[in-house]
Formats: sequence, C-alpha cells, structure tokens
Amino acid sequence: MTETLEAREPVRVLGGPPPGAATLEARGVHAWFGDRLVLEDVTLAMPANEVTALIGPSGCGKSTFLRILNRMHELVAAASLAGEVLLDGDDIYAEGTRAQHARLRIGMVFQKPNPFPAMSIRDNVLAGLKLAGVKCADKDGLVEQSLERAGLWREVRDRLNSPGGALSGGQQQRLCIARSLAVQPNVLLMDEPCSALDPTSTRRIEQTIVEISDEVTVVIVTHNMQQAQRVSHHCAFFLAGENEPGRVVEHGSTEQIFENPEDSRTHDYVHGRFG
Amino acid sequence: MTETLEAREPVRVLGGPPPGAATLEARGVHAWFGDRLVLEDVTLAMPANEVTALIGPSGCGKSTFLRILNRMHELVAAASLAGEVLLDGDDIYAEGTRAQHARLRIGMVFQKPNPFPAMSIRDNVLAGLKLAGVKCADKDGLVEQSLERAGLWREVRDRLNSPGGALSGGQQQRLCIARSLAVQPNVLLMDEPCSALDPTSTRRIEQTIVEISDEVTVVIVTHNMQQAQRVSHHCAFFLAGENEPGRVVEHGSTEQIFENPEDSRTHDYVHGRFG
Amino acid sequence: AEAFSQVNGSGSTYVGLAMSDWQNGANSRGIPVNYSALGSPAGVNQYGDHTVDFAGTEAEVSSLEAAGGGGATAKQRGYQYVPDVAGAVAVMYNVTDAGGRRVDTLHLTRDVVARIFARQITRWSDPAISATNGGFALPDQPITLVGRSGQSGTTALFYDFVAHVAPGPYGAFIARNVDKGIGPLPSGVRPIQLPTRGPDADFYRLFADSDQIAQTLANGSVPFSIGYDEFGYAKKYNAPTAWVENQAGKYTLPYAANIAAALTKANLRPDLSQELSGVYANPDPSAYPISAYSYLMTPCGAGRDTCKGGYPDGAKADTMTAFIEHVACDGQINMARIGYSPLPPNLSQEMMNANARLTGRPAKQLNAGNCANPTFRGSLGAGATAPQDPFAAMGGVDALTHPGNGGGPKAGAKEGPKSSAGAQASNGPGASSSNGPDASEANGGSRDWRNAEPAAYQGSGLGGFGAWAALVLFAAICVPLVVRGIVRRFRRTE
Amino acid sequence: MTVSSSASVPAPPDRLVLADLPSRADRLFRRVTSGAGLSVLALLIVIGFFLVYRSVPAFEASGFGFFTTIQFDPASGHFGVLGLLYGTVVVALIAVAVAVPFSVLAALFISDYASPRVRGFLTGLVDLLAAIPSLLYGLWGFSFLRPYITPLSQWLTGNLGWFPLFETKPGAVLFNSMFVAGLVVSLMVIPITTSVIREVFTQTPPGEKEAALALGSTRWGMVRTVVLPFGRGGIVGGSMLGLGRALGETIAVSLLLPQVPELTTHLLEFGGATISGFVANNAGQSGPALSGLMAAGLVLFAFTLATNFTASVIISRSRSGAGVDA
Amino acid sequence: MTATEIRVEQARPAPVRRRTSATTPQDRLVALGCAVSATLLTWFVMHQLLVSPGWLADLVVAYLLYLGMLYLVTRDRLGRLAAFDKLVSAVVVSGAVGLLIPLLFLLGYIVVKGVPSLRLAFFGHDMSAVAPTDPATATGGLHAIVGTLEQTALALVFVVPLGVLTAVFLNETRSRFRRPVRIFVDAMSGLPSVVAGLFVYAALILPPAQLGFSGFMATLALTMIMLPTVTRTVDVVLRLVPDGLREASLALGASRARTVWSVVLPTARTGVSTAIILGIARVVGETAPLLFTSFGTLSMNYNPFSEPQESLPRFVYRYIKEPLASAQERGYIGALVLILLIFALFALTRLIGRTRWSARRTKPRSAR
Ligand SMILES: Nc1ncnc2c1ncn2[C@@H]1O[C@H](COP(=O)(O)OP(=O)(O)OP(=O)(O)O)[C@@H](O)[C@H]1O
Ligand SMILES: Nc1ncnc2c1ncn2[C@@H]1O[C@H](COP(=O)(O)OP(=O)(O)OP(=O)(O)O)[C@@H](O)[C@H]1O
Ligand SMILES: [Mg+2]
Ligand SMILES: [Mg+2]
Repeated sequence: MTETLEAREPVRVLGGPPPGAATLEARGVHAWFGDRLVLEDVTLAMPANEVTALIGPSGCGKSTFLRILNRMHELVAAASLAGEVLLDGDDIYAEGTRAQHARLRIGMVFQKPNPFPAMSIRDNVLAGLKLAGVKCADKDGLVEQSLERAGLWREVRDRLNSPGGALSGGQQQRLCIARSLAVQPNVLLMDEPCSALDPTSTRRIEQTIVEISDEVTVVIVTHNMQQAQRVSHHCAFFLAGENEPGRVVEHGSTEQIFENPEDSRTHDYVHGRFG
Repeated sequence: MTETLEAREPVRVLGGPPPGAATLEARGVHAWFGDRLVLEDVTLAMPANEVTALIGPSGCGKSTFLRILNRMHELVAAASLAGEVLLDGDDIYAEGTRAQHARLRIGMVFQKPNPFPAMSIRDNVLAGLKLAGVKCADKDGLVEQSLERAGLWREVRDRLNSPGGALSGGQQQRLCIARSLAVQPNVLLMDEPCSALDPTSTRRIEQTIVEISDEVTVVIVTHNMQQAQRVSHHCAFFLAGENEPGRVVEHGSTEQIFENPEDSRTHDYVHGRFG
Repeated sequence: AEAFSQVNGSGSTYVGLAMSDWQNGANSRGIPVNYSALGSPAGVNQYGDHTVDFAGTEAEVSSLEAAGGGGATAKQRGYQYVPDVAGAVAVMYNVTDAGGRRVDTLHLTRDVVARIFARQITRWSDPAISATNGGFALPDQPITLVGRSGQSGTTALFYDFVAHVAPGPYGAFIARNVDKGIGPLPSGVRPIQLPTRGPDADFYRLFADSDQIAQTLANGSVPFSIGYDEFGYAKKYNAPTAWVENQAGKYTLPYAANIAAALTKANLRPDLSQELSGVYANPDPSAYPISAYSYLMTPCGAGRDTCKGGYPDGAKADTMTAFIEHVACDGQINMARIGYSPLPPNLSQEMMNANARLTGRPAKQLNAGNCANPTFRGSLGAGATAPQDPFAAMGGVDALTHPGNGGGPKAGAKEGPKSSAGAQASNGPGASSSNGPDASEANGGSRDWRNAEPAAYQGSGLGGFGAWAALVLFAAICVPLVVRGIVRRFRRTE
Repeated sequence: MTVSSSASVPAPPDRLVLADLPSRADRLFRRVTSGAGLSVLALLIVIGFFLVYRSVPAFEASGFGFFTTIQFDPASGHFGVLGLLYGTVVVALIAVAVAVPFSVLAALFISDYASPRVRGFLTGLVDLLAAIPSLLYGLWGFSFLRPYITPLSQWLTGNLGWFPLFETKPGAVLFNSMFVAGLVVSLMVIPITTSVIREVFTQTPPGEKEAALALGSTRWGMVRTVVLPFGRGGIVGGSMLGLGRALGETIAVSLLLPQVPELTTHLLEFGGATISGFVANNAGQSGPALSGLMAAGLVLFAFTLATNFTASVIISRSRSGAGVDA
Repeated sequence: MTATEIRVEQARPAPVRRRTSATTPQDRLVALGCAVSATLLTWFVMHQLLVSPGWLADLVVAYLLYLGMLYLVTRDRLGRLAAFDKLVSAVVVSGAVGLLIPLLFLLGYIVVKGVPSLRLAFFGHDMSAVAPTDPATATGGLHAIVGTLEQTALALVFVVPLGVLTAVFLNETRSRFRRPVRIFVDAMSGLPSVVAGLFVYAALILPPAQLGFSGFMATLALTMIMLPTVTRTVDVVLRLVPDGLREASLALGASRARTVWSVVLPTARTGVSTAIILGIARVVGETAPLLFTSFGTLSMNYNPFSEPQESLPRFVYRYIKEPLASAQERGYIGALVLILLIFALFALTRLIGRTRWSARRTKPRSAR
C-alpha cells in the first residue's frame, strides 16, 4: 500500500506547519465549564512520532483535555482553563498566539465523521488548504498522497468528485483523517475515531494510525482497551470520582499500564471491571 | 435487599400477562428495512427464567432482532420481517394477535433511559397499568415491589412524587426497568441498558438483572463482553459481513461461547480483536 | 404635440368605473392619467397632501371638515370643483310582503324616501308607504336602513337630497345625532357619515363599501331593509330598486335618461359646487330626482380666476387639461352603458371653463361639432333608456291606490316585469285575524304579518333542527345499541 | 500549579485569560454581521419611535380616553380604540378557538397517524396553504363561504341562544358578523398553527413514544401520555402565534366586517370592527384622523408583540421548544 | 439484496414477509359495517321518521352515529382501551380531513372562477386599453405581474443580505447584542402588515418626506414584513448545520469568517434558498400594505422608483369591488395567477430541496 508513496517524492505544502512530528506537552492543565472544574492538574507529555492513548470511563474529561490541546476548548461558551500546552516547547496559549495557528499545527479528528457535505471528496481533502490559507503547487498529488496515507485512495480514486457524504461511515472517517493530514500538521488528535464504525473500518483506521505515526504525533482517545493496546505506545488513564474533576490516575507505556499498572483502579478498568 | 420482598406476599396485577417467565423462541426470522435485508434466518431459543445475551459488533442487527421479539420492529416505516416468534409456543405474529398484547407480555428496556419526564416516579412505575389497561388492587404495594426489584426503592422511596426526569441516568434506567416490571411481563428485553451509564450504575443494574431473572426471561443486548459473561446464561453471537445481512454465527451457553467457541470469528470478537 | 407627464388622482369610488373608462380612453390617446378609487375623503386628503394631482369626490370639503376627516390641507392647496359625470343614488330595498314574497316594484315619493332616511317613517306598514303601493300595507316591521360605514361621498349626496326634501325631519335627525358619530354640522353642511351610536344607530346596517350594500340588498339577507347606493351596483346584483316620484308625479328609476333630464336644472355655486334643489324639484316628467354629479378637484388659487399655476409643472397642467377635455366630450359616450348619465352640455362647457382657468387661456367653446358628448346631439348614448313603470301600465299609482279597485292591482301587478308586489293574499291557515282597516281594505295583503317569521329564519340549512331533537334522536338510536351490548355481555358471562 | 498531583488537594490556579488575535477577515466579519444585526434593531426602533411620534396628537386629543372610548370618532375629535380593540380580540379569539382543535387533530394526524407518504404530502400541503394570501381567503370567505355560515349562526342562536354569546336580538341580521369573520380568519390561521404544532409533535422524543408502546399501550395511550404532554408548549405557542396572525389579519376582515366599532356580546349579529380592517378601510385619512389611526396601529402592534412574546416564551420554556431530551 | 435472496432461495424456501399492519381485516369490516349502518339509520330516522332539515344535519347525525357504533362494537370485541383508541383515530382522521376539505375547496373555487376567462393574452398586455365593458377574457395583467416581480425582487435586494447576515450574526458570533437582536427580530415578525404600510405611508409618502406613491414604497413595506420571516428561518436553518462541521473547519485552522463562508453557508445553501422563497411566497400576496404605498395603476410602469405601480394583489382587490360582472371575473383571474405564482414558488422549493438538502436534513434527526 505504501509503495506508491515511497516511490515518489512526497508532496509538500507551503505556508502550513513546519514539517515533521512535534512533541506536545501539557503542564498543570485545569478545565472548567462555567464554575464546574472538570479537569484538574493534568500534566502529560506526548512524545513526537509516537501514539499516545487516553483511556478512562465516560465523562472523566478525556475529550475536554484533547480539545484543550488544540485550543478547541475555548469555543465552548463559558469554558475556561488554566495551565500550559507546549508544542515543541512553545506555549500555544501564550499571549499573542493565534488559535488558528495552533489548530493548523495540531489537527483533529472527531468521534463522528464530519466531512463537509457540500464538497466533493477532492474538495474535502483540499478544504484545509482553502480554509487555512495554505498553498500547494501539486494539488492532485496532495490529494492522492493524503488519501493514500489515510488508506482511502484505492476506494475513492475513481470518484473524487462525488460528494463526501456519499461514503460509508468508515470511509468518511478516513476522509476526515485525510483532510487533516492534507495540511501536514505536527500533531493529530483523535477523539474516539472508531466508536461509530464497524469492525472492518475500525481495523482499517487502526492500520492508518500506525502508518501515519511516523509523520505526526498522534493522540487518541478510545474506549476500546484492545484498540489502545493495539495502536498506542503510551497510555494515560483518566478518572473522575463522583462530583469530582477528572485527573490522570496513571500514565506510562502501554505495556506497563495494561500488564502491570500501579493503581488498582487502572487494573480494574483495563480489565473491564467497569465502564 | 430481597428480604422485604420475600417476606411479603407478592402483589399481583389483573388483566396483565399470565404469571411467570415464558420461553421465547425465534424461528427463521428475517428482517428488512425497505428492500435491504438486515437480518437473515435467525433461529434462537431463549429459555424461560434464564438470561440470554446477544453480542456482536455494531450494525449486525442485534437491536433489530430484539425489536422483532416484541413487535416493535413494525413501528419503523418500511420495515418488514419474516419468520415466527413463539411465546410459550404461540406465534406473536399470528393473524388476529394484537401487537399491544404481545408487547404487554414482552417488556422492553432501551439503551437510553426514557422515563416519562412529566410524570412522577410513582406514576412512571404505574404508567404501564394505565396504558395497557391492567388493574391492580394494591397500587402502592406494586410500586414498592417493582422499584424494589429494580433496586431503586431505597433511593427514591422518599420522593415518589418528584418527576422521573429529575433522577440521575442510572436511576432513570432502573426506573424504566421498574416500569417494565410493574405490568409483570413474561419476558424482558434489554437493548444495551448500561451503555449510557457510569460504572456504579452499571454494576447496580447487572445485579438487578440477575435478581429478576427468576421471575422473567431476560434477553439482553450488550457490547461489553465482561457484562455478558457476568450476567448471562446463554449467548448468541451476531455478525454481519460488509453489505450482507446479520446472522447468528454461534450460540450456546455463555461459558462455551467465551471459553471454547466453535467459530474463530466468535473467538476473535469475544477477545476484543475487533468491534 | 404637448409634453405630457403622468397625473395621478384618487378619491371617489362612485366614479371609479367611469374613471376606468376615461383612463382607458385618455391613455389610448397618450394622455397618461391614473386614478385610484379609495373613497372621496381619501381623495380630498391625498389631494391636500400633494400626493395626488387631482381628486374625485362627491363630498364637499366643508362636509369633510365638519366630520373631522381633514379637508384643511385641501383648502390650503386651493381647489376648484370640476363636474365630470352625472349619476344618481338609487334607493334599493329588500321587503317581503305578508306572504313572504319579495316585493320588487316599490314606489315611493321623494318625501317618503327622505322621511324614511331621516327616520321619521320607521315601519314598513306606514300608511305613507302603502299609499303609493296600491294601498297594500306591508308587514309591520321596523325599517332597517342600509348605508355606508365610515365617510362616504355617496352619503353626503344622498343626505343633501334628504335635507332638501324633508328639512323638518332631517333637522330633527341631525339634532338627535349630532354627537353620535356624524360630527357637529354647520348649517348647510351635509353629513358624510352616518351615526354609529345612539337610538337611530340601532336601525342602521352599515357596510364597508357599495358593492356589499347592493349584494346584501339583492340577496335579501337583511330583512325589511332599504338602502341607498350607486345604481351601477344595483344593476350588477339585480337588487330591487325603488321607483321614486318626481315633481311631475311620475315614478322613475335612475336610468341615464332620467338622470340627464333631472340635471338640466342643476345650478352651480360660484365655486362650481352643485346646488341641486332644482334637480330635486325638476318638473320634467322623466326626471329622476336623486340625481347629482361628481366632481374632479383640481388645484386653484384663492380666487377662482387665478387657477393658473395650480400645477407648478407645466406638463402636468397640460396633461390635466387634456384629460378634462377628454372627459368632457369623448369620455361621456359610454357613460350610460355603465350606469351613469352623460353630463348635460352646460356642465361640459363648465369643464372647459375650468380648463381655461387652469391654463389662463380662453375657454374652448363646445358644440355638437367639436364635442362627442352625446347630449350635444340630444341623445344620451347606448343603454340610456329607462324601462316602463309597471304601475303606469295599470293606470298609475293613484288609480291603483283607489280602494274601489280591489282585484285590479293584483292582476295588474302580475303583468309587471318580475312583479310580485301588490302582495297577494296569503290564505294560509293562520291568516284569519284582521289587523286594522288598512290590512283588510288591502285585500288581506298582510293578514298575519304579526305572526310572520322573518324571512331569514325559514328554510335553509339547520334552521329547523333543534339541539333537543338531536339529543332525542341520538338517545333513541344509542340506547338500543347499549342495551344490546349489555345483553351480549350478560350472555357471555353466563 | 507547581504542586504535583498528589494526595493534598491543591488550590486550582487562576484561569487563563484567553486573548486570541483575530485575523483581519475575522474582524471585518464581526463588524459586518454586527452591523446587519444592529441595523435590524435600529429599523425596529425607528418604526416604533415614529409610530409613537405620529400617534402623540391622537393621544393628546383623547388622553387616556383613547383606551376607554369605544367609538373612533374623528368628527368630534375623540379617538377611542376600545371598540376596535375589542373587535380585534374577539375575532382573533374566535379564530383561534376554532382553529386550534382542528389544528391539533390535523397535526396529530400528520405526525402520528398518517403513513409516511401521506405525511410528506400533507406537510407540504399545509405549508403551501399557509402561504396562500389572506386576500384570497377573504375573497373566498366573502363570496363563497358566507352564505353557508349563516345557517350555522341561525342554528346556534336558535338552539343555544340562552348562552349570552349566541344570543341575538329578534330579527337580527346574522351575516357579516364577528363570528363569520372569526371563522374565515380561522381558516387562515389553521395552516399556520397546524404547521407549528406538527413541528413540535414530530420532535417528540422517539424513545418516549417507544417506551409507551413497549408497555403495551394503544396509539391513543401513547399520544396522550407522551405526545400531548410534550407538545403542550407547542400547542400553546402555536395558538399564540396563530392569535398574533389573526390579530393582524387585514383584508379578509375589511371585506367582511362593517367596521363600526362597538362593544357587543352579540357575536352572531351583523357588526364589528377590527383595528387592521378599520385602518385599511380608512386608508387615505389625514390630519388628526391619521394620527388616530397610527395610534390604533401602535396599539395593535403592541398587542401582537405581547402575544408573540408570550408565545416564544412558552415555546422556549416548554420541553418541546428547547429540544432537551430529558 | 438480490444476490443474498437468490442464495437463500436455493438453500430453503424463500422467507415470506409477514403482515404486521395495525388493523386487521376484521377491523376494517367493522368500520365499514358501522359506516353502512350509520348511514342507513340516519336515512331511516331523518327521512322516514323525522323531516330532515338539510344535508348538514344528516351528515352530523350520521357521523356521530358512526362514532358511537364504532366505539360500542370495538369495545365489545377488544375492550375499552382499544375502543377508545379506535374512536380517537376516527376523530383525528375526520378532523384532518374536515380541515383540508374547505382549504382545498378554496383552491378549487378560485381555479374554477378564474380559469374560464384566463387567456394567454393576460400575460401580454396591461389594462390601459381595456374598456370596463370589455369581456373578462380581454383582461391584461402584465403590468401587475411586472409590478409584483419588481417589488418583490427589490425587496429581496434588501432582505437577502440583511436577513442572512443577521442570521449569521445570531448564530455564528458571540456578540452580547445577540439576545436583543433576536428579541427584536421576533418582535418585528409581529408587525402587522397593515401597520407596515401605514408606517411607510406616514413616514415617506406624506409630507414632509413627500416621496410619493411608487412601487419602491411597497418594496419598503414588504421588506419590513419579509425581513424578520427570512431572518428567523435562515436562523433555524443555520442552527441545523451540525456543530461538528464548524468544529472541523476551525480545527483545520480556519478563521470564523472563512468557516461561515466556506462551510456553513454552502452546507445550508438549499435551506437558505428555501427560506428565501418561502419569504417571497409570504409577501407576494400581501395586500394591506399596498393599499397605502403603491397606489396602483391600469397601465404599465416599468420603473418602480417613480409613479404608481400595480401588483397582483392590488389588481385583485381593485376588480373584486367594481360594479360590473366582468370586473369580478378579472379579479378572479388575478387571484388564479397569484395562486399559480405561489405554486410555482413552492415547486421551486421542492425542486431545490430535493437535490441534496432533504437527505442531509434528516441526518441530525435520525442521529438523535
Ligand atoms: N459543553 C459542556 N458544557 C458543560 N459541561 C460539559 C460540556 N462538555 C462536557 N462537559 C462535562 O465535562 C465533563 C467531561 O466531559 P468530557 O466530554 O471531556 O468526557 P469524556 O471523558 O470525553 O467522556 P466520553 O467518554 O463520554 O466522551 C463531563 O462531566 C461533562 O458532563
Ligand atoms: N430505521 C432504520 N432504517 C433503515 N435501516 C436501519 C434502521 N435501523 C437500523 N438499520 C440498519 O439495520 C442494520 C442493523 O441495525 P441494528 O440497529 O439492529 O444494529 P445493532 O446490532 O443494534 O447495532 P448497535 O450495536 O450499533 O446498536 C444496520 O445496518 C442499520 O444500518
Ligand atoms: Mg468524549
Ligand atoms: Mg443497537
């Protein structure tokens, strides 16, 4: 599948993020919705070129944390936060930084596939260019490359001009991954990208994650322990008590979290005792 | 918890289903949405007084099958079906049988808790009586008994008149179970009853399922393998290929399905290889 | 030759139809004129507001002022009245005789018409009405008057007639109603709206426009009513229209010939407004007395000789004068066909005089040679001739009224065009009690009128079906069903 | 913030003040859209202000009597809006009283009884009917329907005349009454209320409907326990919206009613006036009468506003409007 | 499905789809029987025993009888709850039918009255050369159609940018003025059309402004009526655009403006056009404000900015009040054309809606 890609010179975009994966580091992140503290003092490093999985039961603040990582959190009215998020050492929340810029470098894939329904597949892939003002000389090459890396090229190359909404759920999700990859971000955040998908599509996307992790840093939220085990190098376990904010209970290499967790709650969780 | 119940004479309703659990048997069930066949030739016996779990990846037709079992399937426009569903030997789809009657004998609990928000807790429990024209001499006794069996009595006995919508998600789900139990059905169908709930509520409901299974036959759909293992006596594994209808790949005792499945796909699935 | 620019006018609905005809004619000769029939008061007001260039009205500015409906601004702008077309107010009615049949050849004297509308005569059985209708007494029902709600030029015209013919009752009527919605009226100023409260108001049914009045009176939905309206609407809906007696003692309907005959006696006041006492008392046997003409209102300075410059825009003045000339001559050709009467020659000439004042040039003298107005040739155009009075064929109203002529009117009335007047005796079962000399004398015309149900209550729809009947019926049918059900259940449980 | 996440609960740090640098396009965007929004605001303020300004002479002439005088009487210089307002409200209430039961039935039919094909068709048809100009309703009501309503009025007064609202004077004329006008207006209101109520009914959480059915309920049981309680706000709101529309209804009423203001309980009898109809019939007034009309228009506006607001408050308070799935 | 089906057929007898209809044949038989017996009973009692006062009474009696019988019989068969259910179903169905019949009558009436005199020439000339006495078939409505089109088109020029921008303002910004603006838009939608006309008349046509009657004045009044309608509907449509799309766009590094322009509006395009067309349909038949503003005329005036202009509702209103039978017919022709115009607008929305919107629009719903 990747032969074509390697045989060719990779297509690069202009005006986008600097090339290559970047390290993301959260320091003392707190998050509030209104006056409710939902995330407390999360400090976590997500090393470049590796896949970090965030696991934990529902409502413990995984999505909130993920959205803080690329400044999507502030889109929610009455949401606020504290702490620092360092992208290759620079705080994306530093004064004078544009949210747009941070988001361009840190892409995101959502739980529900959301291709732009008014655009064709090709336009969907190129949407980031248009939307963020990134240039590219070889658009067709970029489309092919992005779809290839998202593992969708074979399936759609004959119908690049049909609308994005006409694909199946799994294909739509891969299209969204391709769309995010097209602007060549340094980090890719994924919030339960497979939860709405069938097994085949899930497997396909897990494959994709593994493949792209040599180009971007991936942070993925998942409910599926097996998935976390399969794709991630690092794991962070979030937990929120009743009426308490979410915290990172434990983090470390995936192997350690699953085989030999320090905390008994982690052990219970990864072995399906609850959640 | 069950002392109170056993100490007392159980409250009985009049005009409802005949007392006791019943055997449910599906024979050659097919289901269509429009012209799309989504379920093919499912034959499955769900023995009385036992818990049968339906497992399988998303979209394989578990919910559809469950809804066929109490004639909810026909509520969807353009849905049709073939085959027989025998409740203690009588086909619920036989001509002249009214759907209301079948649904009264075969209760259902849904994925999302859906108490009637405008009614008080007490009225929610008694809703089935009013709606199905079932009589009961000792209404207060029935409310207590049903809530007790759903494991909710302790928590709500002081606020029976507050609205049902004011409870937490897990309590709402147990309220829905109590509501279904109040008409004393012979079978209770549950479609992922815990998927929207937190771990504590989940454990509470699993307990409830185990407790009620001596009075009704329970059929439960779940995505959580551990849950299936914990609560069910029998298991049926559904699977649908791409663009193919769902089928039962394997069914048998829970132990067998989890420890020693015949089909390799079952093995993969119950060990989290996909889905 | 001249440069025209569009002139707009608004006002009287009474001339609306004529205006359509004139616009159509004027436009076809390149004179751009536009008229919108919003009602006389609106026309005068908009004229005063300078939003239109001319107005069409029957109401005089003084009436409007008295009614609080404006007019001050029109005075400020200055105006002259220009006669444009002759017409008449028809008296329509809906009366049934004792037998329940529609009366359709009612004959009334001017005096009676005026006293009815001044609410001195208030019942249909009034001897003054029987006197001109073969002596037959109509049912003793109160007279319901039908008129226009709000301000209306037609109302002003009609009440001018009432004021002249029956000054006493009119005066009393005005005095009674002066603050009941008609406003304080200086003497000589006619009301342009009818009372909306007070004792008289209860007997009025006021409608928003002429169309509804005629329609209502034609379809008989207001029993025992009489109203005034433009004759065109009466013809449209075939509403029964009263024959009105003139000075010569003849009875006429407002056909063009009768209107034209009457208007020969119209006098003009210095401001060209009409003084119609001569018309109401025109001795011509074919005159229809309630005739009048309608005005155009065009700008003019304070004195009548200085209208020049009324339109600052010369092109507008040219258009207007061209239009007035069109109306004066060619515009009159079709009038009789659509329910008006062409202006008599003297009034056509007045229009040219008005033009002369507007332009400052000498007036064009009209004659049969240069003016197509049919009255210059002694004709009135198509559709002018009036039908024969059905009573005349029977020897006239007087002869019919003579008591000795018992069976005559009955037979005679039947010969009328669509007559059922001269009410036949209804020999129904209840018709035994005689109600006074009038009734018995009139051949039993209204024997049981006291018991007669109003026409509206008979016949149609659910009229005779009572709620109690429904209940009884329902019970009668349902009880056996219920009993059957109970019996069956009883059997089953056995 | 420096405290590591250990046993002791640290005081949460200060929240970040997020200062995003908006791009030039964003600033322009914000300015243009705000401009549009505020111009709508300004437009309404101008309208309201102007109406008030032009109404002042009438209010000055009549004082508070403007609201207590029945007659609108330019002749005496006394303007009163009471009679007009009364007629307006009565006609609108009749219209709504007739329209709402039918609308609820029709909406129920569309949302819960009809087959999907019929549902799609009816939804479109109702929307289409809602767009038919009121002029045509008025025309039809006046020339076609009026004769058929008169017998109904007769029957009502003949059999239910003991009820004050159906009472008529002997020999009264029974057409062009507020009742007839109300019926004709109700025909225009029905499509609007139906479409609002249907919208709300179709939003009933399917989960609750299925819950009811799964308990062995009949369709009516489901409707009564789930759809109607859920749609209550929608019914009230839809009725209020219909009321607002009925209050402003002009042409049909101006064709039907004599526009003589009065306070009467004899609704079946000839007579009645509404503000909008009166204004339409008196188009072209000037001077004090015009300012009287403006004042009446202002009152109508205020009234419609009040109903619309109540409607939107009720709709948004109710579960149905908020779209909250309990 | 075909492939599967064939395989199934080979394996074992093809599955027979089962009937799951809520009504059994017996139910239908009962309904029919009740209807027949109610009719017969009504006939017997109303016409043989009593004197029927009219068909309306017969209808009412028969209907009530039918309901009663249906209830009793079903109660006998299936019990109280089912019987009441049947009763309510019958009432609901007849309520809906009873509501639609008069409304369809309205359409039919105008068509029947208008069609006989409608000629193609109606669309070809104005009324300036048509004498009042000419037959109704000579009617020309071109000037009215042109006026309607021009006035509405001009109103669109104001309404579309202002309405869409305001809706964007309400949905896509976080200004603190959003609440007041939304309230004011709601308030403005309560502005009675006659008051809008009165406002334009008093503010612009009368002195001191003295702009005179013209189509443009009508446009202004129509704008006031149309603006809130369009704004509110577009607002709703924009709200239907899934938030996920906005977030996806922002997450790609787009600015707000860009997101609205490139993602939100294109996604909502069909909805927005539907909203606009419905707005047009709403004002195209407005009559009351025209009485005050456009004045009306018999002849063609292409220039909406000066001199009076006719429009279709004005045309209808003018002729239904004139005292000639032919004029009345002219009115009905105008009414028919007006209805046709509105039909056409609706057909247009359907056409637009069918392309892609309908499929997408159901998405958020089925997701819930
Ligand atoms: N927009 C919001 N407004 C208010 N509270 C919110 C909002 N979004 C999330 N929350 C609350 O914040 C907490 C964390 O939510 P979050 O979505 O981050 O959890 P999660 O771990 O992603 O859960 P899941 O696995 O269900 O996605 C929850 O308690 C939730 O109720
Ligand atoms: N209302 C419907 N209309 C059309 N197709 C439907 C409908 N409901 C379900 N389907 C289709 O039927 C198939 C089976 O759906 P079903 O909901 O039974 O799956 P499931 O096993 O319950 O999945 P999940 O675990 O996600 O609940 C799916 O392919 C789905 O797309
Ligand atoms: Mg989440
Ligand atoms: Mg499911």
